[in-house]
Amino acid sequence: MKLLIANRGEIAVRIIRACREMGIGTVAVYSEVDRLAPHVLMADSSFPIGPAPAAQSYLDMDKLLAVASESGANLLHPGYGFLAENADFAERVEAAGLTWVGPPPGAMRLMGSKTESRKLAKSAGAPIIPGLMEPITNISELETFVDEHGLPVLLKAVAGGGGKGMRVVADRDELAGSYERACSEGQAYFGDGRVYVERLVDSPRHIEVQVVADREGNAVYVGERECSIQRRHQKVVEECPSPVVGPELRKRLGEAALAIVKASSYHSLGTVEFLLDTNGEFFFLEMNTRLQVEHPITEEVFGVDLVQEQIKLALGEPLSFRQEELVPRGHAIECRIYAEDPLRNFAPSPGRISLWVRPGGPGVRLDSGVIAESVVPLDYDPMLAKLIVWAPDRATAMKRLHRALSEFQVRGVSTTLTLFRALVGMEAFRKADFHTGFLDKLLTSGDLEKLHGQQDPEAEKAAMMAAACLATASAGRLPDDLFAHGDDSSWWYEGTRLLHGRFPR
Amino acid sequence: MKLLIANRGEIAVRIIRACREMGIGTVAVYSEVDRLAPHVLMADSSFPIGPAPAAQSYLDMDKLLAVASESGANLLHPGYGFLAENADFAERVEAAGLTWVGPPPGAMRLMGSKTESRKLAKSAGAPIIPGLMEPITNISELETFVDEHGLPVLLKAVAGGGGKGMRVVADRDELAGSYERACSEGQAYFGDGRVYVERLVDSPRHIEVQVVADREGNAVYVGERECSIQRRHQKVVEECPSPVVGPELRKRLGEAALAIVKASSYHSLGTVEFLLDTNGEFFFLEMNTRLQVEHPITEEVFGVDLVQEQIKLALGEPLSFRQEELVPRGHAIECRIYAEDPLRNFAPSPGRISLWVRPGGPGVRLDSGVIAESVVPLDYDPMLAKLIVWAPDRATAMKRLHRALSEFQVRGVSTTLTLFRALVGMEAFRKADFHTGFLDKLLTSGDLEKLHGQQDPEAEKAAMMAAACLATASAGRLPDDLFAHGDDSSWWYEGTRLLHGRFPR
Amino acid sequence: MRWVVRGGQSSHEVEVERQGDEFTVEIDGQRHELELVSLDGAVASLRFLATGRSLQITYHHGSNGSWRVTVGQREFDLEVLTPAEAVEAVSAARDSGPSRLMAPIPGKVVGVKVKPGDEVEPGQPLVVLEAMKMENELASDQAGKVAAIHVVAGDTVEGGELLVELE
Amino acid sequence: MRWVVRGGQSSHEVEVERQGDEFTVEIDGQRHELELVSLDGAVASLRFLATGRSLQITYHHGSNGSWRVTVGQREFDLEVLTPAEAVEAVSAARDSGPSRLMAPIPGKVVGVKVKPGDEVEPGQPLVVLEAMKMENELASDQAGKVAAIHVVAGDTVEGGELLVELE
Repeated sequence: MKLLIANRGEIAVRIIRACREMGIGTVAVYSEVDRLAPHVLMADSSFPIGPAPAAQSYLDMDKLLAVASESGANLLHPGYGFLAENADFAERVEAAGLTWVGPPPGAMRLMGSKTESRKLAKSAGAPIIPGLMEPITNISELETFVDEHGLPVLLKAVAGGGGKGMRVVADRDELAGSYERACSEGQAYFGDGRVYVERLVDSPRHIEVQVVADREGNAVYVGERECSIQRRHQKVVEECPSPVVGPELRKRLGEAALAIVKASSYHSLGTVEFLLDTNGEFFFLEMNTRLQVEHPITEEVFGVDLVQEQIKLALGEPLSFRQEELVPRGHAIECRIYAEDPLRNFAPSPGRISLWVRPGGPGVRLDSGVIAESVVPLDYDPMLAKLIVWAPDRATAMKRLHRALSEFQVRGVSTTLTLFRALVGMEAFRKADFHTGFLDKLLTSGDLEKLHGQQDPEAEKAAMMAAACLATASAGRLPDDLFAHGDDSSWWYEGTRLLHGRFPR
Repeated sequence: MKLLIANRGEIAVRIIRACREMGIGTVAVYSEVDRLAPHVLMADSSFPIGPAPAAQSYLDMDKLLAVASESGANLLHPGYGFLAENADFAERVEAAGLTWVGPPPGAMRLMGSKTESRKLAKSAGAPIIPGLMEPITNISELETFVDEHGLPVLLKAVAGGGGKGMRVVADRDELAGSYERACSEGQAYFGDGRVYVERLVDSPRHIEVQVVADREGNAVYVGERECSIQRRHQKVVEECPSPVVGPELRKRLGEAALAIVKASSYHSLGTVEFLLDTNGEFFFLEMNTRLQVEHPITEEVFGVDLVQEQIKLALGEPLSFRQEELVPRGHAIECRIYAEDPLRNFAPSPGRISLWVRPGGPGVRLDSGVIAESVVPLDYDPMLAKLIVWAPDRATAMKRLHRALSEFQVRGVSTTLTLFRALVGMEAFRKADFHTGFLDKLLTSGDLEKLHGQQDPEAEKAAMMAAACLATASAGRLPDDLFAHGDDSSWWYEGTRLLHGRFPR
Repeated sequence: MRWVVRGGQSSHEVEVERQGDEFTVEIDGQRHELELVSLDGAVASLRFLATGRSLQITYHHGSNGSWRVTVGQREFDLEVLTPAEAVEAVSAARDSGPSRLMAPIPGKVVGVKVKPGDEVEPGQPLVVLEAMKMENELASDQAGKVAAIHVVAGDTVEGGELLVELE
Repeated sequence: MRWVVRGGQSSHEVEVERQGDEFTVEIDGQRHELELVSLDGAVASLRFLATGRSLQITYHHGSNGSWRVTVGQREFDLEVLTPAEAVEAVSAARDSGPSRLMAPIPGKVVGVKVKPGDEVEPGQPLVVLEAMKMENELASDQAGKVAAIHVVAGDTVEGGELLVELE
């Protein structure tokens, strides 16, 4: 048996690990810049699929299917991102005689549509955010909605996304004006002037339920994850279990998720996302029809291997665990390590990783897509690795995260480790007192720099003394020029200066 | 609060990690060759304690106590090895006003004596190997014993140890002659001609029980570990739980261990070692009055942190878990990675670690005392790291071990990874069909080389092609001379040639 | 040796005497006895002889006296200059002429936030560049007036390409 | 280029043609098209162009044409010699004269297993040296007669110190 991984980075490595433990051969694909990436080094065989831009490599269905055929692969795993939620690709994979490691294309298409999935969730009895199921056709519909549900409400452009095309209305007098502007903005930005209305969920938490279903109709939920620490709608830190979900709420969330799974004839892994409001009410948000980045925290807490389970399910095997066997133990936290500089407005930081000292010891897992000397290319998502800690309880997991961060040393690229080191010292983070807007608010307030400066206050003077000693020791020698890696260094230096003028000339 | 770690290597790192998570400051000590060892890099403060030989550094009680005083440490953790089972040291530590992280010196002394601990175990009702409690004074005592217990028996020099001074008698006619030779050997080797007799336990398994007790008399057992894979009486691979221990036997073993704990007024962590014979009968062997090398497998399966628990107990806190809360989950295996070459009769392999690519991903933990560029000195136990894998069941743990071994890359020193890679492919290992003599027998049979050769049979030709390509690419350039690290390389090369004549000129 | 060490907002005069791995450092009127030994040119151990306090540091040496040093969990970009270099650097900054904003990395221009003739403040975004699946705002590092803009939204640019000139 | 590659018991003639990262290798009468690219001088990726088969290798280059190469989970000590070197090596081995056993590592002699005049076999232990808390048997790599012994049990020796001479 041979499985082709239509992906790169840490998730390709994760899938190779699962296959190796299952005795399944692995076929890696790589773009020109990824020839020596860990997923290529680890796979049993590997095939080039074109130049760096994803559209010409990892997103090129024809090339992927050609490699599948040439390599004799029987299965194809899309990972997450790239083509993972592309139902057309899933259909082409199946038409080529391969097993698609994912849900049926029909379910992918259904749950991939905002309107359809919302209707399905409603019909399955899952709570959805009160709102009109169809676009507003005139102002009186909107007024009727506000009469019934009150203010504030959220006006959303049908074609919007990623936080754009949304407008909050808190004052009844502004209703008409806001509606008009929302329509014209939608037209201007997205070429579609239609607008929905929903009740605004204030300071919500993002809670998602991991579901697993087989082809025979068996389905379970494997607890929930809390993913409220987001930057610009991208998850940054995730936890399992949610600090605010108890057994009773877990059961209700799980059952709501399973109702959706059953109503959509879903099988394979999936994630049903909910918003949880400050009153403890939850609402269906969307479903992700793939393996999730943050699956490891669920694995740690429930003691299961989701990727192996996903492959077994694709092969037609029945679910290997029953609901009552899924008992959580302890608490897990994941931090996404990106090649970005949090102190320079998250400027991307590609380059060569010259030092990569990983944390280890009890309760520390690292799922990494790089090793020492790896080059982080410009062309893809800048996630380098996921640091996952587990401990018997949340307070200990926080301390362990702090400890693991203190051991993690990376040179050559800037990383979001700086962000996590500041976060882990914050009372609000330690007390789980946050919502989906927490991090963006923190970042715009400038408090991150302040927090960073408060850690280890003597460090700056020690750094200055160390630098003076190093300069003394190297005086008369050529500069080590450790920043310089051919072409990589000039832009780094220039970029740093230009972005914020902080790096010395 | 500040804790001094009177140790080095991975266990010093392990203790620093525990302290950091508990908010306790750490004081490292180092000999001249360990200035840049990870435990020194990680600790909050560090103090030199002398030249490389352990007798002048890590075993020098005066120096350790002087550092304890200078640094203002409140606690001292001895790790394992060095002074960990030295009751005199424990007493001096306590007399100096520090908290000894370990059992009371009296219990250490009692359980450290072979004869006393055996008597105590017997009085506590734990099964001991049938044998005379006192040395044989004349041949008729021995004959009476054989009449009662049958053959074979084991004659053991009172002062023997480490497998020396033992003699098996299987034939009644040889009884008198063997007894005489055992007495004269004991006199010759150890200066003590006294000899014991015990029933020989044939093909035993080494099973040990982790116990944890507080000062208030609460004590629990935290399952057992199987440590039958040994080389020359040194554990090499350990598992938790034992593949041959079920819930009923676990309970009996645990209760036998607790009886010994209670009879000896023990508190802190401890390990009670048993031999399990082929009929399922077990016998008390000895008790280790310290943290055990292989504690991580218990941590993984029971979800506890034994080092943090040990420190809390030393501070007088009560046990933080009850017996019924200690529920095992899954299976863990530990491999001890030594700087030794299994293909050259385990010749020691000190040197500089030029490449250190660690395995990662789900269920893999590494407790390491080295990082890339670390120098492995000649002067101490050559254990570099412990690779621990966890999986939901033993079969999956074996596959995960195999996978993790395939990811682990070390250059600069030879390691026992080679041994584990061969072992993990053996049917007897996978089926847990082994006893304490299994590995020594395997190694003397020459089967290890054969097993090594059977793995990945195409690899040799690929290696030859790669070497020819590398030689072609480097022709005309100076040799990279990557083996050479100053003085370290010549002996490596010479030693290799001299030991086995296998390395090319 | 005598150095001016600059980082963030502060600047310190530092006097260093070296004897092998041991250093006597005077900073802000205080003397410290230090030991600094390097594992491999990137990782080192800094130890205060008086207290035994140990810090693991990692470092990179850039050009023009720039050092990036991590101590504990914090990272610092520092300049270590001779007193003469320090004076020169100050006057160079004072006399800085027209400024040119160049693309720090290859990417796609997704927005131009200013037009010729605009007065800009330090830190004001000039161009938005998409790279690594992210939008990155390129800001001015000084006040000035926009003299020329060399790109429009939609352009693909190479690293180092000139985007905006200030006068 | 033409090489004689030796490892373990076997010896192969290997012909290599190089074009950048691509190599055509002929070994045992079979031609292989390979690609070999190195990450950092110790880790490389070997890829068979015909099948896509990929192998991660790690390597060290020693002196005198010696290479230590790890492929998958196995480690090989290989000699890569020019044909001329190979001929020379064979005759050198044939003509080898008296042999000297030197301490491979510093340690303490805990046993001497032979006495002058003893006939020894290849692989027969001559001296037991304690280092790294372990006893290590140092064996003869050839047959011969013990000419001289330079240590006694209890001696501490340095790496490279002469222990035993065979004639």
